[in-house]
Amino acid sequence: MKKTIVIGGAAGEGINTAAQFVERMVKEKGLYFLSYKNYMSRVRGGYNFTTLTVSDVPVHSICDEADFFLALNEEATQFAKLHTAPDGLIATTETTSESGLISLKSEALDAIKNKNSGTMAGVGAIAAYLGFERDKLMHLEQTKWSEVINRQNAEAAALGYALFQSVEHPVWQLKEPEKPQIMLNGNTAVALGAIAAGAGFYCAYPMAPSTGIMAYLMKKQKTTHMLVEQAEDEIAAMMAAIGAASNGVRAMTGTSGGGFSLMVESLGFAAVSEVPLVACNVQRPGPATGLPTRTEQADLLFTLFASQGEFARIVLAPTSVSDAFYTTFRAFNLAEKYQVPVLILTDQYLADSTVTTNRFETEALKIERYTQTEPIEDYKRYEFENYIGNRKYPGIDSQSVIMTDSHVHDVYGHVSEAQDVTNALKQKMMAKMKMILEDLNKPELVGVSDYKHLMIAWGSTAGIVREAVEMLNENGQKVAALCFSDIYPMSENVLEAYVKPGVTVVNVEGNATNQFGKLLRMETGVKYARSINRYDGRPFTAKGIVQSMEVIVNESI
Amino acid sequence: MKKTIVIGGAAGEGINTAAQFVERMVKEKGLYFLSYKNYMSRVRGGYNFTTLTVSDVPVHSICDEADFFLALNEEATQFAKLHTAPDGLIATTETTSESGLISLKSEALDAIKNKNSGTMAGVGAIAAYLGFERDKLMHLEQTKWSEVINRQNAEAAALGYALFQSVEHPVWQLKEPEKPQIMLNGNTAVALGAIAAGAGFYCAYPMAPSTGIMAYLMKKQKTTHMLVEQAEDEIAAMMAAIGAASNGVRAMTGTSGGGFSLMVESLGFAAVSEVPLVACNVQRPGPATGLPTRTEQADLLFTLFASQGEFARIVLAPTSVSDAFYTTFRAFNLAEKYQVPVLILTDQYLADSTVTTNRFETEALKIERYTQTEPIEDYKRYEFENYIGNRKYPGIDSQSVIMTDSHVHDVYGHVSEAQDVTNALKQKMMAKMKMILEDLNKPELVGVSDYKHLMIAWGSTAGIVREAVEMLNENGQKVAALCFSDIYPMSENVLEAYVKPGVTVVNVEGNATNQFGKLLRMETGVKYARSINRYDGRPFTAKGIVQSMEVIVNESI
Amino acid sequence: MNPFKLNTKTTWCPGCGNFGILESLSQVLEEASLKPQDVLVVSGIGQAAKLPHYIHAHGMNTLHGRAVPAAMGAHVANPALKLILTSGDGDTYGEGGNHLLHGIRRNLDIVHMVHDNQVYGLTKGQGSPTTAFGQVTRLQYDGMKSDPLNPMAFAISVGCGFVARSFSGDPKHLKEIIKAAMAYKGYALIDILQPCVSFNQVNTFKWYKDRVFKLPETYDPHDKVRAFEMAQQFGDEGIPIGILYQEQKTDFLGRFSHLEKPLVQYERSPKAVDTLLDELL
Amino acid sequence: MNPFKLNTKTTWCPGCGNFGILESLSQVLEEASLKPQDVLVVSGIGQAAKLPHYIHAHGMNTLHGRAVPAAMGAHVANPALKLILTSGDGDTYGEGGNHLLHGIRRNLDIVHMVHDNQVYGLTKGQGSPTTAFGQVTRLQYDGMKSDPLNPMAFAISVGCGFVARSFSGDPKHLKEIIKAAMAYKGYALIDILQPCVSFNQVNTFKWYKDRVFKLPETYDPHDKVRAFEMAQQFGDEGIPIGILYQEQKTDFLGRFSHLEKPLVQYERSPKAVDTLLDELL
Ligand SMILES: Cc1ncc(C[n+]2csc(CCOP(=O)(O)OP(=O)(O)O)c2C)c(N)n1
Ligand SMILES: Cc1ncc(C[n+]2csc(CCOP(=O)(O)OP(=O)(O)O)c2C)c(N)n1
Ligand code: SF4
Ligand code: SF4
Ligand SMILES: [Mg+2]
Ligand SMILES: [Mg+2]
Repeated sequence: MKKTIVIGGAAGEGINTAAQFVERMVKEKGLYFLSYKNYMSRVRGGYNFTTLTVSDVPVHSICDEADFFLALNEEATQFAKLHTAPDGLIATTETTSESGLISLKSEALDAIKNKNSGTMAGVGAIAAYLGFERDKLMHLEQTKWSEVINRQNAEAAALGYALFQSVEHPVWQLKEPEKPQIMLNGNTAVALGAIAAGAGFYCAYPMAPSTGIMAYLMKKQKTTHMLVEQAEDEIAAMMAAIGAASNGVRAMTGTSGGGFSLMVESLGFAAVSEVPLVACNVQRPGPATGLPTRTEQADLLFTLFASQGEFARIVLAPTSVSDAFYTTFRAFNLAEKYQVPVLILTDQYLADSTVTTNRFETEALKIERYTQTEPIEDYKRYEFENYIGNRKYPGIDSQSVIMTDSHVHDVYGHVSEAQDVTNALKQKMMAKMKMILEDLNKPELVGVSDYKHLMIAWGSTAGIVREAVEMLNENGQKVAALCFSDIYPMSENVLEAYVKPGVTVVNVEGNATNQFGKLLRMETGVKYARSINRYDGRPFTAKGIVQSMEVIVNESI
Repeated sequence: MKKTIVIGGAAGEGINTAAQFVERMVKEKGLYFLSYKNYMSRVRGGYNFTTLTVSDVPVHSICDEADFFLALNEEATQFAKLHTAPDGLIATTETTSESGLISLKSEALDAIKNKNSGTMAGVGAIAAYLGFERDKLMHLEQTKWSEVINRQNAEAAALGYALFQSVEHPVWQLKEPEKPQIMLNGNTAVALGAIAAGAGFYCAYPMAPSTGIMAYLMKKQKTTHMLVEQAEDEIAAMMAAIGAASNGVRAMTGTSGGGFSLMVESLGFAAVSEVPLVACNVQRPGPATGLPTRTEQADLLFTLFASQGEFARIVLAPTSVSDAFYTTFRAFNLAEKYQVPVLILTDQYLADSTVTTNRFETEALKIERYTQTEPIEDYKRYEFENYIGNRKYPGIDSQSVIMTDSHVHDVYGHVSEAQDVTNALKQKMMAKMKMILEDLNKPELVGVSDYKHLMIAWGSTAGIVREAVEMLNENGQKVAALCFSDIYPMSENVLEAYVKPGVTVVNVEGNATNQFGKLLRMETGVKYARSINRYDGRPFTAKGIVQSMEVIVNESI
Repeated sequence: MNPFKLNTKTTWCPGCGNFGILESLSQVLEEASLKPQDVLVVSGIGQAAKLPHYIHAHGMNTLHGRAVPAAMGAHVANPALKLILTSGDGDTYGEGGNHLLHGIRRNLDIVHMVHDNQVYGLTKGQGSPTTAFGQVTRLQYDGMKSDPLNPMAFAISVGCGFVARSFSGDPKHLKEIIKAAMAYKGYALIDILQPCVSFNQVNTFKWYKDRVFKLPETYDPHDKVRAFEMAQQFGDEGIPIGILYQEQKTDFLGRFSHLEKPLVQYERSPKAVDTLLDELL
Repeated sequence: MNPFKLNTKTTWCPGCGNFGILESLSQVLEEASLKPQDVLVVSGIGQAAKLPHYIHAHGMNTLHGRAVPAAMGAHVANPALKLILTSGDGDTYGEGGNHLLHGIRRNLDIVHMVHDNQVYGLTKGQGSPTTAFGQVTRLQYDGMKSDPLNPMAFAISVGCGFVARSFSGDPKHLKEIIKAAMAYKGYALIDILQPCVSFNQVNTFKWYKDRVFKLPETYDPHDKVRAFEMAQQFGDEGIPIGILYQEQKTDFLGRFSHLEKPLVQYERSPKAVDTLLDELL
């Protein structure tokens, strides 16, 4: 069973608050959800909406079509009529007699003199629609607001609840989850991954949709003994992270494409001076300012080749909120192991999707620093044939003196223009890439093993594709998907085991130029036969992918 | 006949001055040359040298081995012994009795109380060695210096001349060149291309090896009615160029990799706002500060994918000094035709190589602006299906009002978040790339037509490879080369006519990761079988490529 | 009807100080008898920076922090256009600080209006360079840790020839200052106090209203040291508004004697290189 | 033997003012009884910025213009290291202008020595932000078109608590100033006049020598307005050297009360997230 709730209205009308109440109820009920914020680049007004897909199994994708639409103003009501399933319900805070619309308005509601009463009635209505017990509304009384407001909210919700109590209710297959469930979005997961990895310093400049990482870390900096600093610009943010990382503190920065563009030179500095830097690019649609609050996966090739010259780097693209946590954690170990910058690519979809997911396991996580604390005579910080475990930083012992340099440099970190040094430095970079390759995770194959069509997806789209495969397999389609979370370096043979004669490769990406498809061809020689792309700033949905795949599968019959 | 002269010494000891005297004599003699500066990132001291290869046919590559080595100090004398051909001559300004070394020192020379007398004696020696008439030394008397100095220089040169007058002289096959010859380096050629194209504004920040473009333009800004401005940083440089270009003036910026890194965000702005921008990246070895005064071709993939999001762009990489002129000229027409940024990739080798080449022909050049000067009712600056010729800029007529914007925007340039607008903008970008493809030059095939080995090269390396192919063909090797000057967009079929069964593809690039080879595989599916790479900061030489090719050819026999 | 007015709905919050700035600017431009075709309004990115979309004139909505160099390029191309730069405090003093500094050194002929709401509006309430030390924001839960920038003292110190402050809540004063800035040939910086009703609960309309005072008639804006002293005053001791400093000097393009007309007006031909090629023969 | 001295050959030109600065710094560090392991010398890119390669101490030779934020990161990681920043005028005031401004706002505890030769040395003689208006350079054949930045006035105006000038040709004075800067807790900016014998034929050793004068004993560096006034003096009217302005205020790390020790000293464990995860249950 799966139900999709949409809450639409203007910025400032309480969409987020309403969604949070619903999320909490859903979770307490023991159900799963994924809720995604679809908002404009403005502070008040406009048309925004949150889509909440609720299910008795974990959810990786929203549905575009609402089963229940809560419209908080006139404009939203118009949208509701277009985006609600034929058998769906539309509740509006407007007065209406139009058929198909149910008004939440009543004299009793008006009597509650509170500007949010309509929204709260909507929360009640949703609770009733989903078949929840009335006491699930209790949260409305336990908030940071005043007692009066809490009571008014609860009253309004009760009115909405009453109105929808008698509609048909979904029958949930409730089962106790194996593991305790937590509720968070992709940005928070990245932040938690960094904390788990022992990051001490985070420095960034505000930029949608990445600001949430900094905001969470800032809120927690006291308990986590971190220092979180808003930089004057993104160049400073990354340089400061490098400064800290090269002095022994795990450090990170985060931004979106425009900010990452500004960090490109510094990235090369981290690489050539072998500083373990972690940076997260939360992608949004470009070019340039693009669509600040929307989603896209169009920074991949840019991220892979950003900065002048050639150097070792790692690119990871978590496929889900939970993966975002573990991948970020792993990023720090990889960065310190190979002394390379690690770039994490997420996107607005992942960043602004809140989900229920298994509580992260910290038992098995181990911080591995690969530093050298033993005193060493004539220590060579940058020995050309020493890749792992030789790292010292200033102050790590009482005798070493450490040099960090942005030029071609010798084993001590001092500028050199010698030909052999130049060659050796380059070869070290290339050798690292080979070693890293062995350490990265292989892509995950999901779906039936006798597939005829193989979808390929990376990052957040892979999460959605996973759900699409399940649906396709349920429909009897012989489809599988290869899901990439670890992106680069990439093995020339990565597809060998999967792309067999008779298999049609379908590339699925949130961009127009099939960047991952290009990368695969570049590295493996395999070119996808078909592709499914979305680049209107909105996320894929599993259902949308299923529909596109059905067309493709039918074509080839 | 080909002779290579090397002049080595410390920065500040007159290497450049000596080289310039020699170049002028060579040119007046009716011979051709290519001279390349090999210098360190410092102002005084160190070991620098200029290599001058002189021939009776046009030269595209220097030789590593000197036929005549002029050593201006002790250190240079040591180098001379390593880098002079077995039958070559070494002249040194040091006192020496070592066999194989000829000292320019004499009592008469010492009597000329001038710190450059040794260097000038060297110039005379070179003139004599090359078999030039003594009156070719006249230039030493016609300089910007004082009469006394000029006379002293001439006297010193005469002494050096006398010393080498009796050595064996090369026999030049002098023929009157078909066209008048000019003498310039790659940076000057780019600058002249911009002037020819009618550029009105150049804005840049100093950075080796690109500063020469700005310096030339600055020197000429009065006669060319340009405005040349040193910006506070590279971001400002590119933004200012965009500001001018979007207001109707052809504008350009230039830099090297580190500076280009800083321009990445602005590049996306130019693209999304359809501003015809031209930018030149004079590559030097990275990562980061790298080797400031050396050469490499390692910014290719970076340049192709730089900046967040996806947009239309053109990447051109001139293969020679002369090509640098014509390509830069063409860049401006292309930029205005398609309203896209055009990126020119040169490198320190090309920038700092001075050559004799046919005087550039301006007769056939035509500035094409593709602007719309007719008044238009309800003018739509960014019409989605209008690619060429619809451009207006502020002030072009008395009625239009023009908006330039960095967001996703509608046809008037106003911010939009609509899905259809987002799609249409993206599709416009992709459509432009298709059209541009038709307009770019195909690669040039040089060498025998029944080749068994096909070298592939781009940019300045292609110029050198051209000479290598001649040498290989002369040796009877069945080798050809495909030389790319226009790089991107690239046609999927670009190799079809050239890569036939039985042909081994050999990729030749001045980097370690075969970036162009990767690009070819990504776009065409063809992977090179072998590669020749150099990445120690020094340029390829034709002879070096010939040697590598001979090994490859022999292997496959 | 004011030809600079558009019917576009803005994306600003009701009650925001930006409306007053837009209105004042439109009025001044009309009163100066300018046409939309005579004016170029440049901005960076932010709430304030959306202004070029809301006024009928040539516009460039560039990148965050990069309005000044873009304006420089536009200006050298076509100085016939009256150049207005309108952007936020974060945009101007944060991401764009270096360009402001060097734009002033060039003495570009520009009216630079900073919508100074002492906060990052568009990104939802982080501290900006002008947010007070210790002030709690939507990001700095523990209060700002940096000393605020004093834009007036900064501008005076780096040689700006027209340094003024105004208040979006006093349209008459604001219009006067914009007019004076337009009459000034050179870099005219106006820091405009602008309440952000959504994210700045400290520096509200009332907060500003209670503190601003007009510089007395007797104030001489030509004494740099005195101006620097006056610029020190901000906050509870009162906030002076008006022209703090003024000095005439040659503007940027006036320093290039070799140009007889705007760059955009030169007819150009490839033949221009012929004499240069001759030098290389 | 001074433990900070290296035998490395420098790439500086004979006669360059950089030698004096290196020597003075090395002496001050030794006299402060510091060990090379106690000191971190950070720089950007340029001739001056090569200094970390020529001194025996921890070093970071970063990117052009980016020394300040890199130093901030290093400092928050390990404030136990004495932090010295040594870079050129182009690096600091040109490419790096924005970072200087905001580094000062943070009041980082740092000694920032600007080798101010009023020219871009490493790139062979272009004008820098401090090159005089009209001065002809190897690039600006027609003279500089921008007004020079006044680093002292700038630093004072943006709230720097230790603003000083010295001269590489007066090692005694220079050492004194560096010592005072090292004793100061907070952002200490020293603009050091440094003749570039290769590219600056105007501001030579003699030019500086003839113009510098020491601030009188009676000068009170605590009066900001007076300091600003003093900072206006430069060039033929004489160039004051010494501490122009000084003011004590809490340094950057002093503003974060929640850290009990340097970040680098915290032992960290993945378990730290467990309580945070509980909040999300
Ligand atoms: C390179 C880059 N970094 C960050 C952002 C995100 N961003 C957009 S507006 C803004 C700050 C806006 O503050 P301000 O300039 O004061 O304008 P306001 O919204 O307050 O009017 C930021 C950080 C961006 N668009 N580009
Ligand atoms: C991003 C970037 N832009 C430009 C350069 C080239 N560059 C190196 S040093 C320098 C200027 C140096 O001047 P200054 O800082 O005054 O130092 P000086 O050499 O005079 O000591 C420049 C422009 C660079 N390395 N990186
Ligand atoms: S967020 Fe603040 S500055 Fe932006 S429009 Fe709303 S009130 Fe105005
Ligand atoms: S170029 Fe100038 S600053 Fe650089 S080392 Fe030489 S004299 Fe010193
Ligand atoms: Mg603001
Ligand atoms: Mg300098």
